[in-house]
Amino acid sequence: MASFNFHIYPLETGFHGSTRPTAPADLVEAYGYNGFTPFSNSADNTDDYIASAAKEIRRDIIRSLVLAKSGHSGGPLGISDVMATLYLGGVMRYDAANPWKAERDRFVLSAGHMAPVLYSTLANSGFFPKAELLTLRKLNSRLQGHPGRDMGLPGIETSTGSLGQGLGIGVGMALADKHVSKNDHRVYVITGDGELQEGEIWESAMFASHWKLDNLCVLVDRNHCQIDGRTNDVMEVDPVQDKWAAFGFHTIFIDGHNISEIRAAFKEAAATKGKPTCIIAQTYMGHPISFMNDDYRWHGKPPNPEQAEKALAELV
Amino acid sequence: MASFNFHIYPLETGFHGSTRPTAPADLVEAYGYNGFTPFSNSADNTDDYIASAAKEIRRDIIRSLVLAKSGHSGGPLGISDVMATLYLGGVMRYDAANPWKAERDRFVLSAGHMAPVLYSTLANSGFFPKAELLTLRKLNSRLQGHPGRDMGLPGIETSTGSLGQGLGIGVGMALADKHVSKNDHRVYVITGDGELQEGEIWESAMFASHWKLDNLCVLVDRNHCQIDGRTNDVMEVDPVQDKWAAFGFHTIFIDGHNISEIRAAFKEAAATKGKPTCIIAQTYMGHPISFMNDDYRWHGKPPNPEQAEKALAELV
Amino acid sequence: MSQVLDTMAGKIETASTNGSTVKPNAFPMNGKKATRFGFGEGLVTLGEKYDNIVVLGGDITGSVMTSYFQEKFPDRFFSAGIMEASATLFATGLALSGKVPFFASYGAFAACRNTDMIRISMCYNDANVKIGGGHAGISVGPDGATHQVLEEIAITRVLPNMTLLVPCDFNETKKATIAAGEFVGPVYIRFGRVDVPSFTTEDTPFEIGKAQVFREGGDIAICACGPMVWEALVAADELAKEGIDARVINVSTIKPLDTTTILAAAKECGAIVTAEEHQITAGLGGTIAEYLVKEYPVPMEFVGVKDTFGGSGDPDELMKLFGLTSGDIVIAARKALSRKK
Amino acid sequence: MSQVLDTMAGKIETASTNGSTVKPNAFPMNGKKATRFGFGEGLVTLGEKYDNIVVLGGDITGSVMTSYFQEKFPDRFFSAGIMEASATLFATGLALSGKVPFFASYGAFAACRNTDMIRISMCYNDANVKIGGGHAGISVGPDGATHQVLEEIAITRVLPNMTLLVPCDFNETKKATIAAGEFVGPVYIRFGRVDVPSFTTEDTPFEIGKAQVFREGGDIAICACGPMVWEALVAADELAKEGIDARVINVSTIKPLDTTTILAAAKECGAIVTAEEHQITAGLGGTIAEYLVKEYPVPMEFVGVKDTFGGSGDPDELMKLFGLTSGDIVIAARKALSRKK
Ligand SMILES: Cc1ncc(C[n+]2csc(CCOP(=O)(O)OP(=O)(O)O)c2C)c(N)n1
Ligand SMILES: Cc1ncc(C[n+]2csc(CCOP(=O)(O)OP(=O)(O)O)c2C)c(N)n1
Ligand SMILES: [Mg+2]
Ligand SMILES: [Mg+2]
Repeated sequence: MASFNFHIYPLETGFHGSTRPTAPADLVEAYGYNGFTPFSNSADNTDDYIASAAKEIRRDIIRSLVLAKSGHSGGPLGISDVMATLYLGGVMRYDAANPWKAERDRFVLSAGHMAPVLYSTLANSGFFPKAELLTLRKLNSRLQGHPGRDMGLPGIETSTGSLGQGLGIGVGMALADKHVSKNDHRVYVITGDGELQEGEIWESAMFASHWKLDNLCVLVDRNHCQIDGRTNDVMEVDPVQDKWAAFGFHTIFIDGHNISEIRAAFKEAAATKGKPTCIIAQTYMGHPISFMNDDYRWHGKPPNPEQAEKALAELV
Repeated sequence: MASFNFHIYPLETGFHGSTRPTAPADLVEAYGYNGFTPFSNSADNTDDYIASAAKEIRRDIIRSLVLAKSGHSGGPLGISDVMATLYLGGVMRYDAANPWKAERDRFVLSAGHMAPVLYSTLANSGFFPKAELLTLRKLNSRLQGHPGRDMGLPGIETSTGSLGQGLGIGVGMALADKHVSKNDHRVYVITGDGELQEGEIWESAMFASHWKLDNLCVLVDRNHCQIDGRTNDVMEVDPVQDKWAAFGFHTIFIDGHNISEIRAAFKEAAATKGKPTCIIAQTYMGHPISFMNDDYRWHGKPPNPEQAEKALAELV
Repeated sequence: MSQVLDTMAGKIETASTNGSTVKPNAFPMNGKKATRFGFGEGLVTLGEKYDNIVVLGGDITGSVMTSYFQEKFPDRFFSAGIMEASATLFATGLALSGKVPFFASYGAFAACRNTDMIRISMCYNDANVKIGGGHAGISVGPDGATHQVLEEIAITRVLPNMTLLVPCDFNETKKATIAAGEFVGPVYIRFGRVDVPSFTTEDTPFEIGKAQVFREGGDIAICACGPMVWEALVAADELAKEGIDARVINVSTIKPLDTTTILAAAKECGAIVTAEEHQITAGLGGTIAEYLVKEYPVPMEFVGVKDTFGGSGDPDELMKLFGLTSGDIVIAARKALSRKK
Repeated sequence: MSQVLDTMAGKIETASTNGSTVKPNAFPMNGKKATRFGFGEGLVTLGEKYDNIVVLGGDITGSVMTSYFQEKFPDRFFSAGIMEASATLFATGLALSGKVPFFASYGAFAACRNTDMIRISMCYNDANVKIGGGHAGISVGPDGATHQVLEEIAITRVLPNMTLLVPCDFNETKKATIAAGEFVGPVYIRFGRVDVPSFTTEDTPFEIGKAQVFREGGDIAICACGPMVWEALVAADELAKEGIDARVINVSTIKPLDTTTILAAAKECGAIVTAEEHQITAGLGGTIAEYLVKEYPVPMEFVGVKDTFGGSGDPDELMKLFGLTSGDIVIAARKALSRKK
């Protein structure tokens, strides 16, 4: 029987007008973006290598946000160690030069507001030139304020930005892989902890365990912060691990800033059969920037030039 | 400071046209509806008294459904023992003659499709004449296919019918009682077990425990059935009790057909402070009718006249 | 159009959804069948043709007839329980993986419970997801207002990238379902619960984006969608007795609107009546009004539910009570005609 | 109307949301302020007046300014985390208990994430719930398409029992919020994120259901809502230079529509332009078109977003790019005029 074939990637319908924004040449120069060689993705990479990549990812987050003059600093910085491990520790299987290749693992950033860390990680992994990071949130940029599939940026599997939706999309991808295409691809989804307040998270969790999607790995960025304050003040989500366990997930609790713990958790997830895995990663919003660390007020703020300078100085 | 006062009860905006449907006089006669004296609501009522009321509630469910020629038999019959205990065992505090009296406990049937048991229970508790039960689902009847507040039927606190919504409404009522009006009223909500698949159930549960709504008692009709089949085939909701516990509820598991267990559970719920309670009541869809018992195919079917006769014969 | 009309020869039966007896002109009624069965059969046809058609169940598979597909292709059917919002997300993930997913539930939940998901995940992604919305309109009957969705034409057509289909009878619903599966992009298909007249044939052409003139006429144009198209044909026969020559247009694609056919109707007839089993707010009537005021304003009258919720009752009783019969169309047509300059 | 115009004396400033410099006729600009601040202040006024006004927070209290109420009345503010669907249900329960609950979030989530809840729990119950939908329109800016809601006028106005308010500036938003709190029934109020011209005063009358003529004129009528009203006033001045006398109507209540004022505009001006920061599908333009084709069809042109999603950028850049400036209104007005018979 034939398949109904249709074009999926990439879309570029999001362009309005004709020109894309360009990165300030002096900064591209200053940041050495042109000569940059992407980090490699390998299980053989040392924790130090990944840590250095995480540091570069954080630097680029700061650089892109200070130019954008708006956007989210806290979540992206806090999850950088996880993202570096996922993309450069040999966890995710992808070909940055051929991003839509059928044979690939998928990543969905359910917490779409953390886009800066996704863009920075993709650029540092070779999906697109780093210079483009300096067009974040600008008119017709491929780096939208929240990931927009309609811009066709390599590595953006889906639009996200409405909390609670990305997980369900990842679950649908995992279903396609495991029960329709019947391949061995894996799907990785990162959600915020405030995001767990959206009921679709629990619908998707229930469905994923009902269909035994062991090719799905959810990672919760457990930073105890959301916009209005500490998560336990705004809306208690604890006991988080019990919730995921009660919804049929294998659960692992880790220090989200410890590269080897992160690697071990992803390994354990891949080895877990018959049920999906949820990794609860204890992180600190804005980590490790001294004046941002664990402060919810940095959820949705970009650094101003002085703050950016200070932050970059702390990231050498 | 003044309150902004507005008219809440009853609405009668749902009437289209002018006439209400009337009950067939011969049946009203045959069922002895005119001479009927409502059951009393008291903690002193014996279990047998409540059991006999439950039997009458079931008879009236059958009588109303066979005339309606459409509607849900299984859920209503299965939850009748719980409803009889709630309304006639001195659990809920209400004045059937003065249904909108400010000083009252509230009941929300989140699983709106179970309307026939709510109507039958209200009529048997004296909220409105039993004859009206024979107008179920007819044009301009106050007994809508799903509870419609726009018909102003005494005892109908809210419209329901879209699964997963009634619980949140009950939570809002409990919030109003505990944290705004600061009274001692209690709110009782019944949900189906398939209904637990809707994410709003878990949003509402999270909110209720965050706000420590110990004046809220949720009862889950755990009959393992939904429309398409057994709940564990359609979408596994187990471990149900772990889920509610992980969402901050005090949980109690009972036999939903054992009056004394039901009474004890409601007592325990009322005595539980600092957190809401969820009672998981193991029931059988269609219980105790021999040809309906535990059969999901009776979720949304009315009995035909022969089946109704057989069922009524089993309810003497 | 003659091509269409030619296919309509056949014996004349009598009846209407409201029991009145009439002789529809070119379209004899060929029994009655609910449009949802066309959806169910269309899915099976698609499943036989393509191996990447998949279906998500919403615990009412026997009501929206996804059960047909489930029986034939159990390996490509996935029960999603009762979680319409997330089912829309699962469908999006499947589509972004190269599958062609259909998710169906009652329109009340397939368009309203998941509106944010349709907007952001399905439409903003331009994902190749198909949603079937059953139990449309007041004719749902005794279940009452909660289940009688009368708002989803407005809710779905306002979304960019969306294609909105409201087929008129069993045969067209089957064709529309197959066409949706072979169309790339987000599609919403609206269908109903109760048996309604079947009057198009297997050979009646159907094309997404194309409205069809089911009856020629130059005095007034009746633009209808769904089972109201039959009511329009019946009304046209009534009007004929008064010497009023009504054109009947089946607007089975509401988005994108077939502006050519609508503009011609406005110019040639000079007055338009719309008929839909939906709120008169922002539905088919609004779609046509929005277009015509920009191109060629003419007097219009809307037949539909007048900004109220429904209620329990027999479908025919309700259609009468809420003003959705051929008789209501006749009255609206007379009124529109009287306003013609 | 003179009563309205009389209140408009005051010094003339210059500027528009898009930086062009102009002299609006009766309405001098009095600085710029985002409408969301009017919502926040209105809630505080209500809280001071009534002890049963309560507010549910949606984890963006500092963005939709429910934070003002939270600071003043912590005992009547309840954080609901991130669960817009259920927050709408909690509000319904509060309303059915005699409270007057306001829930506010971004419109993308306050109208779309909870549509089923608004339809069945809030509107079908006719519950006295008030929803504030912030971050309306493309002017949200760099957050991009997901957060730029352009569909909720259609989604909310199609629902029976709903009242829909889209105030034009800070002062009117404050009045609309207070009026909503003192009105019995479901209300949705739409407001925006960025600073927009303030041009009505504390004394400018506001009444739910009443559209206001902010500028008299007999050649064409520009019906606008939200901050587009200012653009309409600016456009009217541009048109005046061409000798075109444009009436500007502030349609701050979209449902129920002030048909008297709209009908008079159609009859006296003979052509209408609508301007809204919303899809041109099923929004303000559709509301007016639906009414006029039934009463008095005239040529219309719609200024709004043309059935596409938004994107990141500066608000002003975006308003230009998506065709939402006074200049776009001027062009639409010329076109509508040229179609007048
Ligand atoms: C459905 C929805 N509601 C509200 C928002 C606005 N919003 C964006 S991020 C955020 C807080 C999320 O908290 P968390 O998931 O913990 O992310 P963190 O603050 O840790 O980065 C909110 C409420 C949204 N994007 N989507
Ligand atoms: C939001 C929503 N989706 C779907 C339906 C259709 N529906 C009515 S009852 C039902 C099954 C509910 O199962 P359960 O809660 O276990 O009730 P039971 O079958 O045991 O009576 C469904 C899917 C609905 N009423 N609301
Ligand atoms: Mg967080
Ligand atoms: Mg059940």
